[in-house]
Amino acid sequence: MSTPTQDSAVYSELPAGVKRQATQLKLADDVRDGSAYLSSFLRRHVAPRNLATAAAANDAHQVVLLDTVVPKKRPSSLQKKGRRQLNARERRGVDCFAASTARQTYRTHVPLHTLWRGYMRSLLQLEPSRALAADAQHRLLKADYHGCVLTVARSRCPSLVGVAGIVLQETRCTWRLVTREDRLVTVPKATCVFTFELEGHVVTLYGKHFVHRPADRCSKKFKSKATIDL
Amino acid sequence: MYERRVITKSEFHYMRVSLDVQNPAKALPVELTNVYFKQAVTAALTRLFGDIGGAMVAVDVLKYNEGDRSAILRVHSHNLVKLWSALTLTDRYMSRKCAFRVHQVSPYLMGLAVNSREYEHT
Amino acid sequence: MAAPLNFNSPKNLLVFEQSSFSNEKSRHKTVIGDHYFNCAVEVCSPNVAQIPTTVTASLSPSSYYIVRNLPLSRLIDKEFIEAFVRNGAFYAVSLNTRIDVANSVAVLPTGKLVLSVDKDMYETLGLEGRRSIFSQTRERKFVIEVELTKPSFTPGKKNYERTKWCFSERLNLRFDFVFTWVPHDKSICSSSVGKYFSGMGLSVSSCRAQMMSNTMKDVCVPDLLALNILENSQDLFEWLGAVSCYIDSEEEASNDFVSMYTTPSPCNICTQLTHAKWQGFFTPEAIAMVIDEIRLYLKTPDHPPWASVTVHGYADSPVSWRGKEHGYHQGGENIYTYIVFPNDNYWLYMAVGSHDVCP
Amino acid sequence: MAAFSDLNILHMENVSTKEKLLMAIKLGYEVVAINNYVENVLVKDDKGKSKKEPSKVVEIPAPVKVHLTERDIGDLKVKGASLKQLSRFTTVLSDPGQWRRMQEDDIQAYDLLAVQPTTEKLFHMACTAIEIDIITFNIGDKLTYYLKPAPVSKAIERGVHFEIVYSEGFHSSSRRTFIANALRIMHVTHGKNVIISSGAREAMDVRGPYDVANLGLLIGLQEPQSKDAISTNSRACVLHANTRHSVKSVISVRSSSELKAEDQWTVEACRKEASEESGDDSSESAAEEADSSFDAARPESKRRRMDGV
Repeated sequence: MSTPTQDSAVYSELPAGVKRQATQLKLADDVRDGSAYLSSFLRRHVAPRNLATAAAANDAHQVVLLDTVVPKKRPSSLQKKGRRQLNARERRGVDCFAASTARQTYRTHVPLHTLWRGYMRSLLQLEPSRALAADAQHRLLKADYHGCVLTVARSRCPSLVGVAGIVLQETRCTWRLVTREDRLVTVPKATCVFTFELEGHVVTLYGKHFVHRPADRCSKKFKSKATIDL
Repeated sequence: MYERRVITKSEFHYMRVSLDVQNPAKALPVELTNVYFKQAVTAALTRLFGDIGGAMVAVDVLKYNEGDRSAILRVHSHNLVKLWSALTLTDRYMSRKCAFRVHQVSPYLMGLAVNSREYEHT
Repeated sequence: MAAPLNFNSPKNLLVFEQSSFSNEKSRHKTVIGDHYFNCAVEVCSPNVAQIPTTVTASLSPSSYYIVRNLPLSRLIDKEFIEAFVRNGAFYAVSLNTRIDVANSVAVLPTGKLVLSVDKDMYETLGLEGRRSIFSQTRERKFVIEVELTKPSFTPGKKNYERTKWCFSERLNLRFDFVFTWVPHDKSICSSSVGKYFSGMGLSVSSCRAQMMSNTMKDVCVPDLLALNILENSQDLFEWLGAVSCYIDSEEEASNDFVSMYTTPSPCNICTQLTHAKWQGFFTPEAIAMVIDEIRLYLKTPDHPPWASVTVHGYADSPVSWRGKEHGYHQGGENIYTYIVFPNDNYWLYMAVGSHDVCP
Repeated sequence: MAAFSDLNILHMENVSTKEKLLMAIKLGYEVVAINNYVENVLVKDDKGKSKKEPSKVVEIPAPVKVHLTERDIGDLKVKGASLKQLSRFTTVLSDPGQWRRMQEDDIQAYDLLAVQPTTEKLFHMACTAIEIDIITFNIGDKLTYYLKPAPVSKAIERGVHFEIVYSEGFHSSSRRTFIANALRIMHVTHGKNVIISSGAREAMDVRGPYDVANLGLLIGLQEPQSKDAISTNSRACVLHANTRHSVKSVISVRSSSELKAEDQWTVEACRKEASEESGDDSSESAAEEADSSFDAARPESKRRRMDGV
């Protein structure tokens, strides 16, 4: 209320000069006297129903709000700290995981694949001549597949069969592969069977039972399912 | 004078069957004529469905070839399953191990005239 | 939990048509022309000593070929399509495959390659198709169609390259085919397809239709003119089948215990009934020629009262009439029979099994 | 539809299995499982009281594979088909402890595992808990327990199949119970996950696939189901066995040399990359070095990135 407006004049005194010349200016008594002015102002501006309740409240010396007042939101604790997490919708809007479809080339991701091979080699202690140990096979379930060259070996959607490329991204339900034609393809996991080769071992991945977020997969306990059929 | 009729249910089904016997070189105690063949079929039905159930399945032996013990049978369409399963579940004839082999089944007798699956192109 | 006492047999369709060749709306041309893969032709006629030579001549010389282990990728070679599929009617259907358990392929003369594949093959092949109409509830069979003669089906185009890749990478996609080719240009020899395939190192053998002829003496033949055909059409078709299966009703009927089958009445004794059967691979053109010859023959003096022509289709062909899907359940019948009369009228039977659409 | 299969050709000492296989080939089967039947995998001592005492180990016969020459299968080759032989192990489940024995390598070496439970409790266990492919019954004798719908539906969900052996229907003594039991199985499974197999003791016991499909109609299957019982369901059963051999039904690893020629294309993209990589030696060794330091940190860092912004 620092800047007095037309309405808030009710609450302020008339300037001293005016007061002095009140009789010359023929100002009504009620103007000079604040309470009389207030009652006439209220009569003019407030709905009669509210006025009645106000009068009753006045008699009981209660405070009544004549206007709808929206309480001001208290600043959230996060804002106080200066950072907060995005909610799901905002996160979607930011789309920070979306690999841009235009600029991905196969060549630029070949080093990623080379890196991944090395990672796999050390993760599984691969030896070409020997069969993969059982625990190494279990480690495959929790491995990271970014950089793997996956091929769709069979699929319920025949158009996807034969799609091959380096994994750029893994989501809960899909892989995003960049193919040799520098195309970014999103392949659903649930309806496909994937293969890749590692040092003389052919690994077949039944996508139907692989529908997990990669982060969850690390800690997930896999259970045997009824069939590997699509 | 154009007329078109569509018959959705054929009255009979026809089967081309043969009787396979273990050690075919050894002769059977009786020569298997068409009467005996029919009897073997009826016996198979009676064994599975009893005297009454078996007798309710009327089978006609349209053609019988004694050489390879093959025959063309005719049966009412609603009895086809009964006859066929009775033949399938027969394993003995005159205390000899045997089996009825069903080569073709068709709702039309014409269908048995040619078997494109077994025809040898020369 | 009692066993059902009545069992329904699988549905089947027998279509009977009565019309005349001179009728403008008669569909006889399409019925013959749209039934592409015929494995046997039978001709039957009473009161003749032998089948007219004109009929024999139109069927016997037709030779056809069998190629073993043909990779499907050979069928979509541009060279092959340009030389044969576009320049004639190429009929090919896979041999020795059972359509209800495995894959079956056919090339229609319209230039369409039709594959009927099982679930395993469909999921690994990589070509879009649709679910077979006979296995709507559970996925068992799929039908894939490739238009060979489309202008866009040419090297460099995406669809062509994809199909080529799919066929050439799947090494198990090899089939035995029985095929024949009718060139548009009559001066080209139809055997050039065989030469083309054998030039690729494939084993191609040339085959000829085999003929079996049989004349029965003094047999009971139904009197077709006196027969109420609309009511007894099934009986007559059964009788024609009995003739085709060489069932001698007189002999078998001698014993009521064995068989209750009788020739439909009214019937009269004919001195002879001639029946001939050709087996092999016949084009619709050859069949149409047979029908025409029969019609001409019935117009000659001392002609027989009627003659019948029966055509059997391949049980394992993926299509029957008009490229419509065909399947095999207990049998894969797709048969049609013409009974031709001297006055150009005809009776037509079309019989299909349970896995077929109404012809 | 899948190939016609007979998942129960009994292997016996004194009868030639080859003869049975040839009969199956002749009749048009393409998948055949040779069944080794061992009554009891645990032989208890006469006292059999002390459970701690290790029970005698029973010799399990090795999976049988019959060598068929080109001439033998020539008949089939003409039809463009090939015969796939599988091995199957069947035992009577009369003690829960037998399952532990069955998990050992000599039994797990079989392609298909089947059990024949003797009590309702064991039937429940076979349906819901233990990893087998086929539950079979002594279908010629009266079933001593009631087939409850709950474990059966659980078994269907798990992909376990129920077997009906039709050769039991041949003898007049067992035919009545064969049909009654088969109807009970149909009633409780509604025709799902049912396979019909021969259980052939002799070559003459094998029946043609279409005959068997028709037999399915007799015991209450629908038209398409009865053909499934010898083709699609058998395929599902074999796939279920393959699932058992995979790692948690998610991954299976084979040696590259086992890869069939027609499946080579599935690893081609991978190979191309690998060959290019090995061609460029210097980059590889550099990458190798980078790995060793990167390895441990990598999955961790990925996880952090995935979890949130």
